[in-house]
Amino acid sequence: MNKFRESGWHFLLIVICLTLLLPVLFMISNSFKTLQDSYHSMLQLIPTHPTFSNYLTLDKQINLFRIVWNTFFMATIVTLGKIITGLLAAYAFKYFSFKGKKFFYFAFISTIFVPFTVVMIPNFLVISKLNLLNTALGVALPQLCDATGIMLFLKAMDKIPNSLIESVRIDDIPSYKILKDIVVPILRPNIISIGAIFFINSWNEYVWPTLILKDKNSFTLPLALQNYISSEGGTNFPLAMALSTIMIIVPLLIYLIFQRYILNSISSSGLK
Amino acid sequence: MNKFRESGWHFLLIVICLTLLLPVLFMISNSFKTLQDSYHSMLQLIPTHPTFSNYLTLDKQINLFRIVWNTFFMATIVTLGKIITGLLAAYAFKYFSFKGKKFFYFAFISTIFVPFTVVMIPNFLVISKLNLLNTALGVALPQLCDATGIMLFLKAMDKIPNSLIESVRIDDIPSYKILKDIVVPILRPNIISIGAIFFINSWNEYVWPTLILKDKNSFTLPLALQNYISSEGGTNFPLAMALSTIMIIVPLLIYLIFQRYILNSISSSGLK
Amino acid sequence: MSNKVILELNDVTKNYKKTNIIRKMNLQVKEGEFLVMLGPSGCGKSTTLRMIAGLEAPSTGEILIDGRNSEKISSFERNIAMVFQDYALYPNMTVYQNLEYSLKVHKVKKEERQKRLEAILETLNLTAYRDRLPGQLSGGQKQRVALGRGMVKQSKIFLLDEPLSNIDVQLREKARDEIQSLHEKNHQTIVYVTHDQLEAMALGDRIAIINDGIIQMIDTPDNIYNHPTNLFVAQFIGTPKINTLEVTCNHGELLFNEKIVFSNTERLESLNLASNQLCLGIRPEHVVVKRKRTDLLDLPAQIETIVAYGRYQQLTLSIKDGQSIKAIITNNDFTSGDNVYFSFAAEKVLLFDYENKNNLEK
Amino acid sequence: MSNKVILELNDVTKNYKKTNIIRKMNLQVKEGEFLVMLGPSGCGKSTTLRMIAGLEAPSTGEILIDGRNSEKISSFERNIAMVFQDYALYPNMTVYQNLEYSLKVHKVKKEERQKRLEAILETLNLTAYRDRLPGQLSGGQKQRVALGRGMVKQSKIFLLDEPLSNIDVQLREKARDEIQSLHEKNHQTIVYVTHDQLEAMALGDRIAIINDGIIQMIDTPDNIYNHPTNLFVAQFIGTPKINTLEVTCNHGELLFNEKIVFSNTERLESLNLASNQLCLGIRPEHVVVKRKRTDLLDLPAQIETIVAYGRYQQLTLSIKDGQSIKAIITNNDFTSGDNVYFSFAAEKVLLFDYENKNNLEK
Repeated sequence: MNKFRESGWHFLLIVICLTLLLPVLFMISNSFKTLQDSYHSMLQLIPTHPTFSNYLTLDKQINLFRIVWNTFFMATIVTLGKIITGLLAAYAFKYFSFKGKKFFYFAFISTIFVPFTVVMIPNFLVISKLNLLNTALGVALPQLCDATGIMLFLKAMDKIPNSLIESVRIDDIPSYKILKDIVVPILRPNIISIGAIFFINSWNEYVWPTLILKDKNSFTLPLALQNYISSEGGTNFPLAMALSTIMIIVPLLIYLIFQRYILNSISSSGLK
Repeated sequence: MNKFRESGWHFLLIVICLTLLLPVLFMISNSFKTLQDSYHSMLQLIPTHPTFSNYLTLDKQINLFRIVWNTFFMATIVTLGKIITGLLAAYAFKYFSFKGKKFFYFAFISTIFVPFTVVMIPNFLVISKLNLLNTALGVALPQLCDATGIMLFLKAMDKIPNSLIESVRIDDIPSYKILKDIVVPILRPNIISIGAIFFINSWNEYVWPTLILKDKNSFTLPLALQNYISSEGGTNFPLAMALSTIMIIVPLLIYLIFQRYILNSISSSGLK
Repeated sequence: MSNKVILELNDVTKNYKKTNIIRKMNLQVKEGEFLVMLGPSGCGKSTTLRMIAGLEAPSTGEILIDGRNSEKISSFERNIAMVFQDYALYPNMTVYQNLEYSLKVHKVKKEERQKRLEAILETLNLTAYRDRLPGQLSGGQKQRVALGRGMVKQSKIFLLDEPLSNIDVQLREKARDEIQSLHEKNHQTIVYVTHDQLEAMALGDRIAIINDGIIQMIDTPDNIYNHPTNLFVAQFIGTPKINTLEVTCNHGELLFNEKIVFSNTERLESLNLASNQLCLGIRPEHVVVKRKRTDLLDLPAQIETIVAYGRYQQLTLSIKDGQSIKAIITNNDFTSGDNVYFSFAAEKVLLFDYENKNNLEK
Repeated sequence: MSNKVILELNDVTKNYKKTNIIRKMNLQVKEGEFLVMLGPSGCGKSTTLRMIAGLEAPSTGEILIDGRNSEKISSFERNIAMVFQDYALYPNMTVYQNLEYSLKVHKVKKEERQKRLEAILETLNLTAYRDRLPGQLSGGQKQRVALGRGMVKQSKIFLLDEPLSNIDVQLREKARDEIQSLHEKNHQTIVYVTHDQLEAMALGDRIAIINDGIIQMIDTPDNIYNHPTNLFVAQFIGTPKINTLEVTCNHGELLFNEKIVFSNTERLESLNLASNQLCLGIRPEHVVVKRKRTDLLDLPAQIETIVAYGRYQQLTLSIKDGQSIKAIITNNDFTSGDNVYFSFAAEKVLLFDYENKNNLEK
């Protein structure tokens, strides 16, 4: 390849990469600045007077542990729900034949394209009638099943050769055993990576929990953060950045731990 | 298969399906109810006194055409930006070899797991310094490039056999011609379906536009809807449902038009 | 091989939507027989196998296993083992677990399981690999595990779907010998699907040649090669392909390009000819090539190409009108471009109907 | 074939990370030559082809095309055409556009393009398909389009990577003949990679047998079959495999199981033997099988299996100690289980070194 062209690509890539990562670095940097420093030199990457005080203030002002636990609990229920319902439905779509299968699948997939803003209100009414306002369960309930999960698991099942399932059928193995002993172990890396994405999405969710969680004790991290930005935190930018940094830790950990699975099974298949 | 088991599956599927679709039907139904009817029998599917008046009221209260145009314009820019940058980056990752390729890809993918809430504030500051508040361009700018697009296009490029690209290279065809004449035409269905998803997501976007668009004339549909729910619309539930119905039309149309591509290239590969 | 029929297909058809995959299939397999189904891709041989396995139901007709309609018995009672083309081993289980799984699910006692498995691992030379995962095995080893999984069930009928196609060419000969010796030892009934004629001839007690969803011929390898029922069978078996010439029958002689190529009044008159046109088939090894004309039936030709395959040489002879015929000889002293004479070994000549291509003497 | 060397590999090696794919490759191809590279999967033959095409760079050594180092010229100047295993046709373009594309990009004038394309479509019998998309073509047609794409460029060197492996077995013979007649007509230099020995013998002027990243032998098909340089080559060429026996040399005689199987003092004494142990190789068709003992060298054996392949029969003879040898005969009057005698056609016996397996007489 032409040397000049190659270095052109290089340059372009570095620029794009920095543009993408800059906000994160910027955020971490500001969380260690004093209020004054942040105000005067917000765009400076290395703090002039690095301080840990923002994190301490934060812990005094809100029940940090409680909020992290709420977020974690809610995200875990949603993730488990989506994995279980998604696997079961995908298995049915893939290996059973029943009337109207195509129609049902079509109907399921359609729901991906229904904006959340639209189903938000009916869902809110249901949750409030079930007396689940201000609970993690209330947040989780309408999300225990979604078409994206079905779609992703169905896609993942493509890698199980048909002959494998046919072979088990000739041996007269019951369906639940096929699922448990053959399908789930083979899909393990996919389940982990899809689960990680579900968890992180749920962890970061903002709009829907705002509707359900009004009591400060039931807040999740994004809600607490929003509160810091809009009212109490007011102009205290470093405090908001400290909370942001805390919020980013769990997704980052999950990504790093399961990186191998995530990159392998979802994204990097085309890379060599 | 056991007849009993089969009908069990059937029943389960119908229930799941209805649960998923019910909110939408419920929404459409309420948009044709009078305020009184909606109040008294919200859960009734067929309106007792069907009326079109909610839609007319809506058109009087807000600049409906302007808002639809804003949403459409913003979603179009975002979609085009993501497709172009995604294709270029994916092409580079797939077919060029350069130093640090794996690292760059890793860095790109990591950004998927950075919660939006976290980059929201820095992005807002940049847009405001660029004087792009209250403009569709301001909403679109930070979204013109994202790692999901790169990932999806990279995945789609898997279906182009390596030998095809090697064959063109032996013929000494320049890279931009390979992209234009070979890669893009082959990926056409994928570009359409990925583009449709980008468009619909952008169309439905809520949190980020709230920050940028404060002037009512620059509003997009989800913002207008939110306003109807929280303040002006107040308790006028049918009005909100009418706006929701309008908001759902474009995504639904796009889904129906490109259904063949969307189902084929993204989701139904496992179905038979 | 006993005389008891263990598997029977009666007027079986199979349609997918509006396509007839299997048009009409009648077949009887005897206990202990090794039956090979041979045909080009898309001929319906795999579909037939899948119907026997119970993976698909026939559209009409019935499949009897041990005299019972297979649709009325569960797959457990049917007791059929199938080896898939890709072996279909459970990638998450070791060799031992692969063999054990079905027994475990069907609650065979642990001691019994162990006893059976040890014996099978021994027979198949797999004892050393018992704790390996399928991903760590070679193609031949995987195939043996797949065979073993069938043996564990002590099935009466073994179905094999192109089991050698995923094995390296160099090792196929050995794997084929293993299947054969296993059959000779255990005398299971085997239905074996392949598209490879050499494999079919090497293994089958009988071969069913399938095309277009119909059994074209079912017989021993020898009869299929020497007495094919129609031109399709004659062309499908044998490399290079059988030579075919369009000839005219005239007073007990066959004329090609107005020259006599075959003369046998008795044989030709015994045929019930509808017209005087017919197809003559002659295998390349039955074409005699010589330098000098020694017989009235010898015809002139020129050697176009000579390909040396080591054990034999293949000549392409160009005759009139751009047509050419192939000949196989074992001691070549010709060179390309030579003018030669050729004739046909008369007793090996096959005669086919001009219209329906059936063998006129079958 | 001229005497001009058009392609030359000098001490070429290729490493991926720490694996040696090509250990050392020296090769000269003459203008107009049809060279076949034959070897088992993973032997490095495809890598060699890809290096010649410029898709990969050699780790050390140089590739000369027309006397110029290929790394120093652009792929346009290199002027090489390659036909890929999967044909690599552009799925979004018609046959005509596929052929035209490269010319169009390189700004060949429209009239010139049309003239060339019409001629090529004619030669390849593709005129009727010019407006079809690749998806609407059969395997054989796709292969012809791929060939055409190479011809359009008027390349000096044609590289073909297993071009027949995606064609139905039944049609492969015909496609092979087409490649051959195209070569005879146009006299391009062809480097052809395959793993199929029959294909190699049918097509190649010379065959390079590759194993383990080294050319084991490069010669005409005939010499490779009859005078292999080592046991690998002897075993790789010929079906069924050559029989090998471990024998002891003793006073001008070779002993197998303490019985004389070969006697030729002159030939054996001319060898430079390091030890008195060696390997005897004899092809199955050179094993003579008879009912009665007529010669001192005849040894007893029992017929284990007989497989009738139509044109010939393959016998497996069990001799002492569980060993067996294979014989090919053309007129079988034996039955399985018969006690027979066998001997070797003495002039066909090959002798290999016991240690390094090289042919002792090459």
